[in-house]
Formats: sequence, C-alpha cells, structure tokens
Amino acid sequence: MSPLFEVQNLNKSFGGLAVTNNVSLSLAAGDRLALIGPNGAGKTTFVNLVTGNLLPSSGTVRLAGQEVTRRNAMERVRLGLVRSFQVTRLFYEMTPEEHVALAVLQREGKSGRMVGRYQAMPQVMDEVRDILHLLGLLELSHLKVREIAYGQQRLLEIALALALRPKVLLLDEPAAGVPQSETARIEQALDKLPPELAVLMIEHDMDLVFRFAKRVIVLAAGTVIFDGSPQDVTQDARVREAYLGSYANVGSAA
Amino acid sequence: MAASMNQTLAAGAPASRNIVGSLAGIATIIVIGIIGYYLFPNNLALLTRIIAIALLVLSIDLVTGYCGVATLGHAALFGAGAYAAGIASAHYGASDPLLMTLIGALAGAVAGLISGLIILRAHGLPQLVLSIAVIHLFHEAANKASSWTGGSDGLSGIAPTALLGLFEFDLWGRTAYIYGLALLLIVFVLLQLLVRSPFGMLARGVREDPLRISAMGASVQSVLLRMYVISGVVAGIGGALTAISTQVVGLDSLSFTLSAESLVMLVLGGTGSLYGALVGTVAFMWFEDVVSAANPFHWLTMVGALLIAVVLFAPRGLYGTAAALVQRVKGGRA
Amino acid sequence: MKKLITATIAAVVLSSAAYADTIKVGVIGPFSGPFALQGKNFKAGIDAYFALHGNTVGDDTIEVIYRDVPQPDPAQSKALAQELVVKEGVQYLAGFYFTPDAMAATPILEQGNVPMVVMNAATSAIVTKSPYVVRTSFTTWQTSTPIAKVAKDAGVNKVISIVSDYGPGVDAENAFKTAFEKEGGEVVEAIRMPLSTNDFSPIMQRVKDSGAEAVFAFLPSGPTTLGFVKAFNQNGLKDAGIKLFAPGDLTQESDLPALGDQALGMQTTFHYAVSHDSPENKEFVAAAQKAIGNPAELSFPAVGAFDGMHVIAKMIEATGGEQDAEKAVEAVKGLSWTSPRGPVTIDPESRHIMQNIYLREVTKADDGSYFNKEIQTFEKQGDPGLEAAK
Amino acid sequence: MQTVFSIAVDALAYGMVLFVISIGLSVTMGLMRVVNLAHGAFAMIGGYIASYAARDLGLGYAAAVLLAVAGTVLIAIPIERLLYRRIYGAPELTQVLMTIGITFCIIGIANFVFGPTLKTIPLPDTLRGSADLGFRSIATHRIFAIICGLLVAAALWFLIEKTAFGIKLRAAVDNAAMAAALGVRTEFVYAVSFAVAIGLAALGGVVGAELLPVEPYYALRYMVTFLVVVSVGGAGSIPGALLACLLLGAIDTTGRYLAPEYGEFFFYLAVIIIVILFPRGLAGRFK
Repeated sequence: MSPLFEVQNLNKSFGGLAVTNNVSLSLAAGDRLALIGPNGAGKTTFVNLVTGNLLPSSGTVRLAGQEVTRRNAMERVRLGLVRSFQVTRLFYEMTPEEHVALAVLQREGKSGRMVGRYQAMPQVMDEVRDILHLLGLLELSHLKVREIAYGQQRLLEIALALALRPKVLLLDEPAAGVPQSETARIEQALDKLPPELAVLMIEHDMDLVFRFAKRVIVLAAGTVIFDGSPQDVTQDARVREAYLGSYANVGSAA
Repeated sequence: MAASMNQTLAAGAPASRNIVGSLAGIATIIVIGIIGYYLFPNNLALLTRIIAIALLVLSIDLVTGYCGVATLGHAALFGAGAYAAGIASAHYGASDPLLMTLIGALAGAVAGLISGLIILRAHGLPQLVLSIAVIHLFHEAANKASSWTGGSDGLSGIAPTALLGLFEFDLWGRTAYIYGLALLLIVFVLLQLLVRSPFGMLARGVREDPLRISAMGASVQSVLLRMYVISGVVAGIGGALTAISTQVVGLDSLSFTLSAESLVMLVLGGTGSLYGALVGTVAFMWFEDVVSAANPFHWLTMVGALLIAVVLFAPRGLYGTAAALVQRVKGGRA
Repeated sequence: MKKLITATIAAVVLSSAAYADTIKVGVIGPFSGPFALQGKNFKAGIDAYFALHGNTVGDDTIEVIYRDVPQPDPAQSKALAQELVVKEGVQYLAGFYFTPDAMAATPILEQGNVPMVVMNAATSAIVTKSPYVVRTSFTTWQTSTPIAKVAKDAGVNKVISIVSDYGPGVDAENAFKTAFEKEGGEVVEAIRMPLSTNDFSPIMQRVKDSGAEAVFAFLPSGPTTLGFVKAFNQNGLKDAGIKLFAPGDLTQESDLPALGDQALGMQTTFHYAVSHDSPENKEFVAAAQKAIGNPAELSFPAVGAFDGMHVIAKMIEATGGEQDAEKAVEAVKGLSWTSPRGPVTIDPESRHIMQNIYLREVTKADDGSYFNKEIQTFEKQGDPGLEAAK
Repeated sequence: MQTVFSIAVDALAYGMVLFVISIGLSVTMGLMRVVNLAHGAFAMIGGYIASYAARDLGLGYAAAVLLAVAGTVLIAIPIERLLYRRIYGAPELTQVLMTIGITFCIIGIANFVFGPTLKTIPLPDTLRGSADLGFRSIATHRIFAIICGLLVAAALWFLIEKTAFGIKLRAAVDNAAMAAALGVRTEFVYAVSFAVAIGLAALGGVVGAELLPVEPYYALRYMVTFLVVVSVGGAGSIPGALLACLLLGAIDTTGRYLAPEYGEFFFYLAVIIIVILFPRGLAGRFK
C-alpha cells in the first residue's frame, strides 16, 4: 500500500540559496511524526512547499495516491491535507462557533449556500458542539475570537483543522506563544486527535515532541539529518552538532 | 449535561434575538417609507432617487463591507443596469417595468462579473486603481456607443408602461416611489438572509483572513466573484429603478464621481452592515439636499467638514458608532 | 402623528393658495461644482432683468426658485424639476446649462402643464422633445456654421477639425463640416479627443502631419481651452501660419484673463460678446456685472438667462398669471425684441431663438484687459442643426 | 521618423510634468502609508499662492515658487497636526474619507477666496516662448519642467538613500516601534516627510500649471491621474514613479496621437495590464 502522504526529493532554492535540500519523508494513517530543527533550518519553507503556498524547484509531493506538487493550497485541503498556522490566523470578529461551523459547512460542500443559517442545521450544530466540547471551548462559543485568550485561540486552530476531517494534519508549532501553564491543555487536545489521522507536527518544544511523536525527523540547513525514534534523537551525533553548533549563532540569527 | 443544556439555551438566545432584530429593521424601513410618503408627498421623486442610490450603496457594502474589496468603480454595475433597462425600453420597446428591472439586474450581474474579474486581480491600492480604470472604461464605452446610449446627451425615450398594467408612472412619482420601496424591501430581506447564510459567513471570513479561508479549502477568488455578481444584481436593480423612475439615463450613472460618492456614503454610514449602508445614503443625500438648497455655493465645504467630523468622532460610521454605543451601554448594564 | 401629517399637508396647500398672485419660476442650473460660474451667470442674468424691468408683471410678482445640478446628471435634474412642479408649484421651468439635464425634464412638461425656457443647453434636438420648450440661448450648430464661411473667405481650403468627444463637440464638428463643404472647402481630418485630455501636444503633431491650412476647434470653456490654445502656440503652429477657427466657447469672457496674450487675434463666432456695442447691452452689462460681483466673471449664459426672463414675462403677460402652458408658448412664438446681443426672434416653428451671429477677434483694450471685438455680423441665423436632422 | 522623435519629446515632457506633481504623493503613500487624496489640493494651493505672488504682488517667478512651497507647507502643518496624525495607520477607507473631506473643504475655500476662474502664473521671459530642437519646436517651459523633474528625482534619491535622515525615515517606515526604541523621533520624522511631500506637491502645482491650469476643481480633476501614476510606479519608489510617469506619458501621448478618439481606452487598458502584471507597482518597495 502506498503511503497516505509522501514527499520525495523536494528542493527549493531562492536565488541560488538552497533552503530545502532533497527532503523526503512519508506518512501512513495513524502516524505521529514530528519535524524539528534549529532556527533557520528551513521548516517554514518546508511547510509552505507541502501546503502548496510555495512551488518547489524540484521533487514531488503525493497525497492519497495523487501527485499534488503543482496543485494549490485549496485543492490539497480538499484532498485531505489540512494545516494549522504557527501564528494564529483566525477571524477575530467571529465566534468560535462560527469558525467551526464554517469549517464543517465547507467540508460538506455547503459553505456556498446563500439562504438558511447553520444554526438551523441540526447535524452541523451537533458536530460543531462536539468539536468545541472536545477541545473545551464550548463555554466560549459565543464570544468574539479577539476576546478569548491566546491559548484558547490555539485550541480553536486545532478545532478548525479537525472540523475539516483531514487525512493528514500538519500542525505548525501548535504550542507556540502559549504560556507554560496552558500547554497542558494543548497536549490534552493532541491526545484526543482521531487515531487513524496521520499527523506531521513541526515543533520547538521538545517535551511536547517526546510526549507526542512516535518518530522524529530533524532538519538542518534544509537537509534531513536524522530520521528515527524520539529515544535515539538526542544521542545522534549530527543532531547534537546541529543544535549545539548552532547555539553560538542563535543570538545573531534572532 | 446540565452545563451543555445551558449552553444550548444560550446558543439559541442570540439567534432568536437576531430574527427579532431583523424583523424590527424591516418594520423600521416600512414605517420610514410610509412616513416619507406622507410627510413629503411632493418630494417623492427625490425619495425614489435616494432609494436607487441606497441600492447602489448596499451593493458596494456587499463587496467592500462584507468582503473587504476596496472599490472606486462600483457605479459601473449601477450604470450597466440603468443603461440596459433604458435601452431595452427605448430601442426594443421592452417597457414593462418588471421586465426592465429584470434586464437591469441581469446586466448588473454581467457588469459585476466583468469588473470582478479585473478588480480582483490585485489588492489594496492597486485594486483601487484597477476599479478606477474599470469605471473609466465603462464610461468611455457608453460615450462611444452613442447610437445606443445617447452619449453625453443622455438616453431618452424611455417610457415604462403601467406597473402590472394598473399603475401609471405619473408626475407625482407615487408609483415609482412605492415600486422603489418594494424593491428595496425585497432586496434588503434577501440580503439579510444572504449575509447570515453560510455564504455570508464565508465572505466575512474572506474579509478577515483570505489565507485562512483557502487553508480551509475554500476558493477566495470564487467567493469574491460570486459576491461581485450578486452585488451586480443589486446595483443593476438600482440602476433600472433610476431608468424607470426618471425615464432618462445619463453618463453620470457610469461615472467615477458617482462611484466615489456612494463609497463615501457607505463609509459614512458604516461598512459591514446593511443598516449602515442605508443610514449612510439617507444621511448623505439628505445633508446634500438641505445644504445645497440652503447655500449651493458653499455646500462642498460643509460636506467636507462633515466627512472630517465623521472620521474624527464616529470612525466606524454613523450607524457603526451608534451600534457600538448601544452595545457598550447594554454591556455596562449587564 | 396623523394629525401632524394632515396639518403639514394642509399648510403646504394653503401656502400655495394664499399667494396666488406670485408666479413661481424654477431655475435648474449648476450653482456649485466645477461649473458654478455658469450657474452664477444664470443668476446674474435673471437679477439683471429684475433690476431693469422689475419683478412684477401686471399684478403678479415673479419669484425664482433655484435648484442645483452641479454636473450633467439627468436623473437628478428630472427629480428636481418634478419637485419644483409638484411641491413648489412653479408655473415655469427654466435654466438648464447641460443638454441631458434639459432633455430629462421635457417629459414632465405636458403632464405638469409647464413651459420650459432653456437658457443655455445647446443641442438642437431639445426643442423637438416637447412642444412646450422655448430656447433663448443658441445651438452649437448655430454658432459653428458661420465660421466656415469666415475660414473660406480667409482663403483656407483644407481644415482639420478637432473637437472634444461629447455631444456638443460632435455637433460642432458636423456643423462645421457641413457648412465648410457647402462652401467648397475640405475637412481633411476630423479628430475627436477625450474630454479629459490635458496635454494637447500630440494633437498638434497630428495637425502638422495633416497638411491642413487651418484648425477648427471646439472645447468646452474652462481649463482645457487654456491648455489647447497654449499648445497651439507653443508647438509652432501659430508661427507656421496655421489659422485657428472656433465657436465662441473657446474664448468665453471669463477665460480671457487667463488666456491673455496667447489668445490675441483669435477669431471666433458666437451669438454674444460682453463687449457688444449697443445701448441695450450697456444697460444689461452694468446691471449684470453688479449682480455677479466680479465683472470679469460675466459671460454668455447671463444673456441667455436675461432673455429667458423676458420671454417668461411675456408668457405671464399673455396668460394673465394663469397656468396655461399652451397659451403661454403660443404667445411667444414669433416674438421679436432687441436683446443685449442684438435683434432676436423666437422662430414660431422651432421655438428656438433666431439671432445675429458675430465674428469676433480677441483684442487688447487700452486698459490692458482682453475682449472679443465684433468685426463681422451674420444676420438672422436660425438653427441649421434642426434642418440637418431632418 | 521625425514624427517618432517628436512624439518621444512630447511623451518625455508630459511624463516629467506628471512626475514633478505626483512624486510627493508617492512619498506620502509609500513611506507614510497614507492614501492622501488631498495631494492635488495642496498642489493647487501652491499654484494659487504662486499666482497671487507673481500676478498680484508682481514678484518674480523664482520668488513666487519659493513662496508657494513655503506657504503651502505652512498651511499644511496645522492640517497635519490636527487631522493627518489621526489617520496614520488607519484603514484605507478611513483615510479616503478623511482626505476627500479635506479636499472638499480646500476646494470650497479656494472657490470662496479666489473665485471660480482660471489663474495663471506669469512666466519669466526666459521660460516663455519656444525652443527650436531642429526638427520641431518645444515650449521652453517644458524643458524647464523636465529639468525640475530630474533635479527632484536626484535630490529625493539622495535624501532617502544617502542621508542620516533617510536612514531614520526608512527605519521608521519598516518598523516604527523598533525605530522609536532606537531613539528615532518618529513623530518628527513623519512631520518632516509630510512637509517634504507637501512642498513637492506645491512645486509640482506651480511647475505643472502650464499644463494643468489652476482653478478650484484642480484638486478633484486630476486626483485620479496622480493616484494612478503613483500606484503604477509602486508607492514609495522614486525610480518606480519616474518609470511609471515616463511609461504612462508615452502611452498617453502615443495613444492620443495615433487614435485620439480612443485615448482614454488606451490609457486605462494599459493601467489595468500594468497593475495586473506588476501588482506591487513597477518598482514597488512595499506590499
């Protein structure tokens, strides 16, 4: 059986500077893969290549058996590849309920309806409530998003992704910017993700990576330098070099 | 379980409040319409004109207020409707007012599609410039096709027949006014349904964050284009109403001036709300009428001062600021 | 509430009944905006008429109600005309600077039993739109036709026509072409340029390439005329001996101070020059300049308005103040009088004004100001535009 | 061939006049991110002051130009402090509303003070008349406008790219908070940039008056042209604005020569094509 999601020999360079260098990886249903790497390793570029916001210089991206290398972001979403954003991108004047409802409607192909209200569609409302409940956002469902805490906005990002019922979920630093006290809620939310879902998580927070991922890929200078279990990653010489070697540069890079 | 019951109740409350609110709004329009009829029985022609422009401003609100597209060329849609309805009557004898309205709506939709296809190719300031270019092209086209449009002399010879075969469009403009009011009400009710529908929600999403919308698998471009076509229908109806009620169409209906003025009316009333569009139109046109009658030589200065005052003291527009005030008072009480 | 409404209506009805011997005249024109100067001239002409002849006819007092349509906007014009007739109860509609605005109001004349006196709008066809339209201004055909003879007499055979691309411009082009070809001349090229043209250099290049001996031009008065005349001079056309012919819109008195030396020697044909030498005109100019405030701002719309008020006064006289559009219009058909511009007659058939058209040359006066000096008269010109349309 | 040259000269002259008038707007829109529809109004004020100084006070042309620039800036300072400062960073539509309001007021006041007629600025003898280029003649004043345009472009480029003030300005534009933290007085920087932009508007109004005569509706009549030019060039870019002016000048001039009756079509079609191909302007610095 071919994997659900597969990247082969992906390259991207900006004016001669190779930012993504021959990266390959694959995901099957139920996988929990974490992609880590020091600052400037090319993680953001990689995300953009995978989601279709950037076109690669060479290489292929396959999703559910189809080649999607040149397809745009929207089509990839429809084929089941859904992402969350590193910096929350939400509709700040709308409520969490509206967010999730919009996602559910979009998935069901009903978002173009010009009459009727989602509140009057029982299955939609049931699903919306279920998802909000799952992520503990139900009591906030009628506040405007700009009025809720950042940690809860991060949860809403995940809720939105879930509402689209993806086959492959790409979580771009789900805990970024969330205060330490609230990361536990993000972890809980991640634990509740459907087991058959293939998840690729980009993350800085190593605690979260160790708890969540079954497999880790380390990216440095656009190249995959490690692919293996979380247990082995800290022992790997190249990973240590990439991270420790980069400490000296952190100050100037930031 | 109890908690979730409470949530359900809470969820139901704002929904029903919305419906009550919208019914109240419709009732307000009807009441104001009737008061207008009896209070200014001799000004119905001007009131009808306000209605036609209100339809144009509502139409701009759909793309600007709900989708975040900045445009200074929206009169193209209005003028297309006005000319189509006028040409149908003057050249083809299609003078039934309902038919003319339909033709206007269709032409508005086509114009919406064309200008949407062009204007949506850019964002921000370049988008504004594209819209300006579009309105100038439409204007020039109408000026050039003078055998159809009458060019700068205006298209005359429009003679709508009696509405439903019963009501003549008379000198007092009663029929035109009531017809216009009915059109406005129908459009308003439909638009209220639209902006609360899933599609309306999608459009608001596009305004706030297009990237997020495409990350949800929806096509931003398609949403905007559909909205442009709907907006064209609304503006086209407004244009047809002008053609029917004044029986003449001029190049001004395809002008940059009208585009800019109606955008100003929208911002004055408050973007992103249908009431804002109506309030803005009525306020601006009323102000213009009063001030230009009182002192035509200086009314421009006063309109300018009004605009500055609105930006300084009511930045969300008249309706938006009033609504926010009401909200705050209510919030304070709760 | 209902009481209040009834009371309001009653008040409106009563107020119009109480002043039965006040005859209201509704004047629509551009009183604000870029064309406000023309509206100001309307008002000056009307005020001058009242100053010289009083505002009473028999027992009746004339009251003028002004309504503003800043730019061509037929819908607005129609709405205001309707309001004037229905709400203000005017017995006469007058003014109308722009053709579309006048055209828009014609359908309500018969229904409202109201005559319309056009004080400026210059497209021939307006008078055909309703039997209740009388015009006291001019048509573009009327003022553009005689210049063809002037050109031919000056020995010019090949002319290039340059007009602004809108109704009056096209009228001017057709009028000149028709007349000039009748004289045996040839219009080698006819250029229509957008109204918004700022830089006329490329047009002047076309003139050079065309090999024409003279230019016939029509542009609306205002900022573009200045650019046009300057471009004509600075691109060496004047020095090359190419002549410039135009109807008087190009040398409107209010533009002359700005045109200055650039316009010296320009020949235009028009129905009225502020400098016209007659006792009637001296009287008129004195009154109108007083009314307008700044004497330099006075120009032709004022005389259209002045004569328009004369026609309305005659109409009131004929009807004894009763509202009877047919009788009123009938009364002025064939009416002749001496206007500040010279002898004029309302043509009984077309209801358009027959008048002298003058050839004028821009001349510097002793005090350093510029004026249109009349040097030739074409007597009793009708409107060739109506003929051409037949 | 001679015709081609001739058209090219016309295009250059027209483009440079556009440049002199529009470049100030490019500064406000690109560097200060204000959609300043009142730009033309300030150019008009400059024109009026120069006309008053030269015609009614009988001062020389150079003195009139200086007076116009200084006077317009002086008038603009309170407007900046009271009104513009409130709309920095506001949504585009708000800026449009405010600056249209300002434009209307200025038009109304100009109409009241100077009347509705055209005002001219008498030229000195050296700029009057025409110069012979061999194959054609051109108004001396046009040559003056071309030189002015080049000087302004060079001076602005120097100011923004090569001076300490330019560095501060660019910093303030890129990241106002950061610049402030580094000790740049952003309010001061903004005020100075605004003054420069207004001064350029006034200069453009005076130099361009031969082509775009001064009258109260100047501010509205040419508003769209200025906006289009700046946007096509890419707001905030001096080379971009120069390129846009020359290109649009060429298109406009050629179009009006070849097919004057479709002049408007050519111009706006070209604008649509350029904007779609270069959504950030020919040399846009910012999104």
